[in-house]
Amino acid sequence: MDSALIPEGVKRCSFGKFILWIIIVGAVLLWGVVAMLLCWFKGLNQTNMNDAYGFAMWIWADLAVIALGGGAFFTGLLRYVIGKDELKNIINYAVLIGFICYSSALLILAIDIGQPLRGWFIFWHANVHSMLTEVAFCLSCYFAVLTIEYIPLILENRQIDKVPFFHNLSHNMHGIMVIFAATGAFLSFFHQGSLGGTPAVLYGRPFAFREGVLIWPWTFFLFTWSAAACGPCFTILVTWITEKITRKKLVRQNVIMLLAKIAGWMLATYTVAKIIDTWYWATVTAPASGFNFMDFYSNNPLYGPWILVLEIVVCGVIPSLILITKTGRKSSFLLISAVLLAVLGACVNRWVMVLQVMAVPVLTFESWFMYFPSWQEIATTILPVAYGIILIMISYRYLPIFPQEQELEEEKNASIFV
Amino acid sequence: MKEEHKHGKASKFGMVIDLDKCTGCGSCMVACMSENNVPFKKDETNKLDSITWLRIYKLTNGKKFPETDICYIPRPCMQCEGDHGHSPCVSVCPATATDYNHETGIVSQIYTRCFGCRYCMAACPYHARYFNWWDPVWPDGMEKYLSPNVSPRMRGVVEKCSFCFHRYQLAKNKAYAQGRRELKEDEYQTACTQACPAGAITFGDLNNSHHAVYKLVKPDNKHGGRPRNPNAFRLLERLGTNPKVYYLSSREWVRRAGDNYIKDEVKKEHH
Amino acid sequence: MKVCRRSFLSLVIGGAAGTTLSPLPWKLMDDSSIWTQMWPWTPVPEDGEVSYVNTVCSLCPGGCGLTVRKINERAIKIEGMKAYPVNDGGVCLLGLSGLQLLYGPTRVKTPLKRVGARGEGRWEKISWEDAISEVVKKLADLRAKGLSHTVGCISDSDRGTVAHLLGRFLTVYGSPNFIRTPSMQDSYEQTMHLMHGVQASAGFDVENADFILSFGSGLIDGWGSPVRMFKVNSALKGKGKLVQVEPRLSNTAAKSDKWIPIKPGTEAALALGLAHVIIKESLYNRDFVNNYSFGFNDWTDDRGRSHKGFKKLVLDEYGPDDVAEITGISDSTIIALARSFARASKPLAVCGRGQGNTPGGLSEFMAVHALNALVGNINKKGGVWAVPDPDYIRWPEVEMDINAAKGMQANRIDGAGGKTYPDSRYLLNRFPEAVNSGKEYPMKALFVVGANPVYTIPDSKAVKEAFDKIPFVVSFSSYMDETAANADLILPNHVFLERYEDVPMPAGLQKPIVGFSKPVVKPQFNTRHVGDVIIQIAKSFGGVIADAFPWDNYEACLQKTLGNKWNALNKEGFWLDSNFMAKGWKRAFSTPSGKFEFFSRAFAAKNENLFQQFRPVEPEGDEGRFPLILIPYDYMRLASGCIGDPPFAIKTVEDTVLKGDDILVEVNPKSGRGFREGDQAILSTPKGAVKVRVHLFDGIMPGLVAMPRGLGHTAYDEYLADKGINFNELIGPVEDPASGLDAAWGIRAKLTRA
Amino acid sequence: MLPFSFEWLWDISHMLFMGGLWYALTILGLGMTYCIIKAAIDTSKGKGSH
Repeated sequence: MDSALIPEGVKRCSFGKFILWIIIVGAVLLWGVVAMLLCWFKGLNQTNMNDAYGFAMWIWADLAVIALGGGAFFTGLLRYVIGKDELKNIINYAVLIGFICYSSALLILAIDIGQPLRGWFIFWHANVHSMLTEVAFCLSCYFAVLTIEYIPLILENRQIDKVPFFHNLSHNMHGIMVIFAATGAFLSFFHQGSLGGTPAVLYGRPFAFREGVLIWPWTFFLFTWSAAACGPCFTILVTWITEKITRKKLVRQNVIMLLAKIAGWMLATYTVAKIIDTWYWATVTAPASGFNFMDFYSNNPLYGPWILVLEIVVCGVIPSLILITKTGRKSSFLLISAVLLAVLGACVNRWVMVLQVMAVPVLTFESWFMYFPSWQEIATTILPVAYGIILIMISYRYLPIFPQEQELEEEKNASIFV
Repeated sequence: MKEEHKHGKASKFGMVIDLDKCTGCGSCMVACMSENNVPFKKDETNKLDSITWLRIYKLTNGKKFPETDICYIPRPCMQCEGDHGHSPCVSVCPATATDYNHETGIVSQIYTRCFGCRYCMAACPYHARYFNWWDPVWPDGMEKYLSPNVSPRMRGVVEKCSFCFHRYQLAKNKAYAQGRRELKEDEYQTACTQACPAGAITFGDLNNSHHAVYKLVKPDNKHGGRPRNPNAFRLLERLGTNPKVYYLSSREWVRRAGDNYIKDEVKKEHH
Repeated sequence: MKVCRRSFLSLVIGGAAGTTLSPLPWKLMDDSSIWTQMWPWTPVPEDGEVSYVNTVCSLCPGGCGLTVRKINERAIKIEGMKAYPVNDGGVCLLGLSGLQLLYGPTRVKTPLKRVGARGEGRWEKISWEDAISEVVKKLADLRAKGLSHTVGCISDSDRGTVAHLLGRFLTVYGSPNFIRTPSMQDSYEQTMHLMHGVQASAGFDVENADFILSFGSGLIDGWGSPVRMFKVNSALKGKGKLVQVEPRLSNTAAKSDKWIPIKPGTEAALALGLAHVIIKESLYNRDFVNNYSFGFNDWTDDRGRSHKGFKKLVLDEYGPDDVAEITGISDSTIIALARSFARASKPLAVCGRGQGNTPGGLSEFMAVHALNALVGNINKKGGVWAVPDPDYIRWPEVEMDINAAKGMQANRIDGAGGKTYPDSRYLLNRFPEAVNSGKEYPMKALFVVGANPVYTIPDSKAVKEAFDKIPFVVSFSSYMDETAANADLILPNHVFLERYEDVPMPAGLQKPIVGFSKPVVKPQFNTRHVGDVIIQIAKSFGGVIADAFPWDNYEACLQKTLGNKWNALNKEGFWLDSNFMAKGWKRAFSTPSGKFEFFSRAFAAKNENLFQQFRPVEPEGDEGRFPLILIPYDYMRLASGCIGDPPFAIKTVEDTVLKGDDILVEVNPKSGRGFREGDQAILSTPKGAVKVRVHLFDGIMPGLVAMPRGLGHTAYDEYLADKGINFNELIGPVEDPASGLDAAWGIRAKLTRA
Repeated sequence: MLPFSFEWLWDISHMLFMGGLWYALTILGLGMTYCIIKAAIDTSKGKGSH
């Protein structure tokens, strides 16, 4: 039964080993589920959030996974709309990673809200002026797009594909994938941007507040941009990790190179824009509210200028330089270091825009608010990681995620025999 | 200005708190809690999960003994007007659970609509919004004192000071029943104003030049209600939130503590 | 197989699609959110008819008028009564929390009889009849053995019908041991007695004063009638000045026009130093001093001995540099203060530390009052008035039998009115020691009414020990407070919102007012009015004891007593003698000289050196072992009297006062070296050692540690119990040599790492 | 979300926002409907059988 489901021409580990790993990761997943149920049944008092930290680790996790899931929309845009054909060899995996990221984001949101059963009010009683409304709408719609993009992949399972209807459906969906991808890109642009707008419209929070154009603060564009830059980096990183674990080459290096190069240029331009934004904010926007630049980076046990250096120089400038140079991309070590840094950069950026925003005192007679998540928060944040690993394991085992896997395998075998 | 409100123009209810008179006694806090069915729990010493619609902050001037000075600042919801009702919290609420009432200038909160995303709390620089981390529990028998005018909130929603909006509604109903459209100044007063033993709180319509609040601060309603009384100030004036809660203090350090200033900046007193 | 799978898949997918498209999920979604909007465990208060009832608060000596909003039979909100002469609409947070006391979990719901060990918390519910007959049996037994004087009663007040009923019962039963809980009222009464020669309370016409000089009185921290004082403080802004002399930046100090930090315990020296400057610069009121005072100049007593007059004494001993040395206040400040005080048109000097919960040294009160005399601000607008008790309680004299007469001849257990302290009326601070040492006689039974001595009296350990020695303790408390928890029998009184009661004379008022408490709601539990219980106990005795109580019940007694005032009180909520004026200087003083006496002749003979060589009341403890001094501070948000903080009130307490269950003590960063904000520490005094946290505060004089009063309850509910430390555990009484009253203002202490 | 929920206003914000939303939803809906119907037709024509 198991072997009948595995795609033709590829090798997978034994079913027993597979199940063993599923159980191990499943245990972590279960831990997360317990924490999730505690939050749902006992309420958010299970967390270490408080009235100063209404937004905390979960919102950071949300923003981070959505940024990293941005690889799906951007790769899709490049592949289907712009026509970078080589990327068809990685698009499936990008879609899968995106699907995991977005479903995780939705799940975390469902835990994070105080009244999960009323969550749908965000749609029904929508306030169109709220960035969060836009996020919710675009996020769910884009999740629908990802599902639509993921379905054909499921339908390509050896057994399902045998059903003519499913075969046809998959074929037809591939046929008009460009429309879905374009819609997805449109939606992503807005929700990534809206997530950027989420902190930046808070004009009562000078650390987060940014000026902008029309209704969109500058971070609206910066977030979209950084998602487009760091999302593909995450795809590359996960692909690399998968290759290491499976001890196989799954995607040809030229495909990775192309994606890395594009991501590199995105990251480079993003970093420049981010530097300009930071400079303007530090010298014009924040002082207008009476804040010195160092007010945001002193008198507290954690946040210092180092975090800015980490985000912009270490995780922005350095990976950009590596990725836009051919030598940098060619070195496997540098490439992986660069994508890792870029991913870290996106995470740090989202952290700063959520948690540091909450930490900075605005009233002169308050001091910094410090917070450490409870185990329930940590467990529910790790839950999606476990879920993602399991979904990847299953998808990799039973679905033809990597179109080049078979030929790469054959080549490898051939080379051994030469 | 004067003519406008005479013809039934919208009100803009606001509060003036005289910090020279405020003794930090806490009556306003308790008046608010008992008026608005605010719950309590065993340990309320973590002020970051303790629901106090009106919280009194204790400020010090930071000087050494015996130059030290302290001042209390009661902080209800500021009912920010922002820019034409674009208060920091209202525009961010995704479910329209909080709203700026243009008739009164009061920021409302609909508990049954709120689904607890807490975006409004992140938006509020005054920490005036509180989340119900727990189900409210009253010891057996104590639910007898709960007022039917304000519904007790359930776990998982945000709540905040409403300037005792139910009192406005009750006063309005009474006035309508008597065939009046306008409320007299003393007909609508918040619970904290009423209880303050020092008489430090004044409440009324900032659009009405006959009201005490207007006379006390002389708001420049063309510029977001900036106070023209040199002893009056608002918290975080520079953010443009345009609060409707004003403070009076004769002490410079207290007025300066109301806002942030960049290094070496001299406070520009409003003329 | 193939078909099977196919149909299965179709079924699943089709089913899912079908369900999604049907109204079912939408309906479920809607219903579940409606359910969250009216969770059955979130209460929905019942609506109904609104009504308002006026009454008077007796939770503290302030006596404010209250208006209670009701919905049907439920009281839902307490507000201040508009136009009430004490508080005019304002109300303090304790009064506002009153409904939490009424409906709260700390109520004693029915008479209880102890079954476990004392304080163990095991009780048996008994009927009122059994409870009363138990008391009567015990008392009759003692009386039969000629031990009626070993029965005592501790009460928070000696005014009003309830206190009079208690006193009357003790008298006719045969015990002199009615003891009022201590406060600054004791010192002020004695000051009035010695300097004015009258039995009266000190009333302060603060509304009309334009310069208030406070020697550590927490004028806006709960001193006097708190709400009235808040109003005065607000009215003073721009009109007058308030100068606060105190070692710690209290709220009063912060709100004053000038805060003068002083070495604690040296306030009397400062008062005399100010007198020095006023006399030296001839700034005193000549008319008053020359014509209406005695002892200003040197004088000779009946036996022909000459005495230094007040003038010579202060001129000799209290020059500004001497006083600067004692008090730590610069001589220029002293001189300037004396001048501005004397030159003000209505200067007023007041004392009584913090909320005035401890009596304090008599020399201090007399020195401060002498300042008022110097500026002639006595029984005058804006000054200190001697206010006699309203005399509406005119019951027939009791007829005593031989047992009663014999019992009444015994010495008071606390020594008040005896040889050593003839001018003192009540000395509860001496009670624990007297009981523990057994020097006088053993106490056999004790009633506690409206008081919580186990919590409020200094040296908790000794108090507890004394209680353990008394075999029969009856508490009349409405709440399970510390004293009730350590009693043998609890006969729960109605709370103030359920009962009729006259509430005479709010603390510090210059006009006699009688407030009127009336039931706002029906009694919620099986409780009885303490007045009714006393009458019932008396009636059970029969004979002369029963005869002394000719009323059917308390309400009848009250109505009869108030006579024609009853109707007015019922309607207005208060009775105010609006014609009352303090007596003019000619008739004001009933001293032997008929004048204001800087020195009471009889008193001076015994206390020659009262002012002569100023010696501050030394705090207990050895300076070497205890380098710091612990002082208490009072704070509006913490009720430190017999009522503990209800949940709302404790919720307002800052996290720099209480964090979790830990109390924070204030220390100047200079004295608190090595401690960071919030650090745990051990605070020890000669009386004991406790765990505290440190709050570094620049507003307190280096060398001191300040601890708030009102925490550290062991009884009451989970919202109050076991939070912080009771200051009384760390301090013991220090007997004032002149009055026997507790003069302790602090105790030596040490702060070490936890 | 729908014109009959009471927050709805016929203003520019709603038209742009909800317009964008419904536009995207329509595309996705129509796209999927097309695929499914076409797949059904294709299947009935016998395509895709192995």
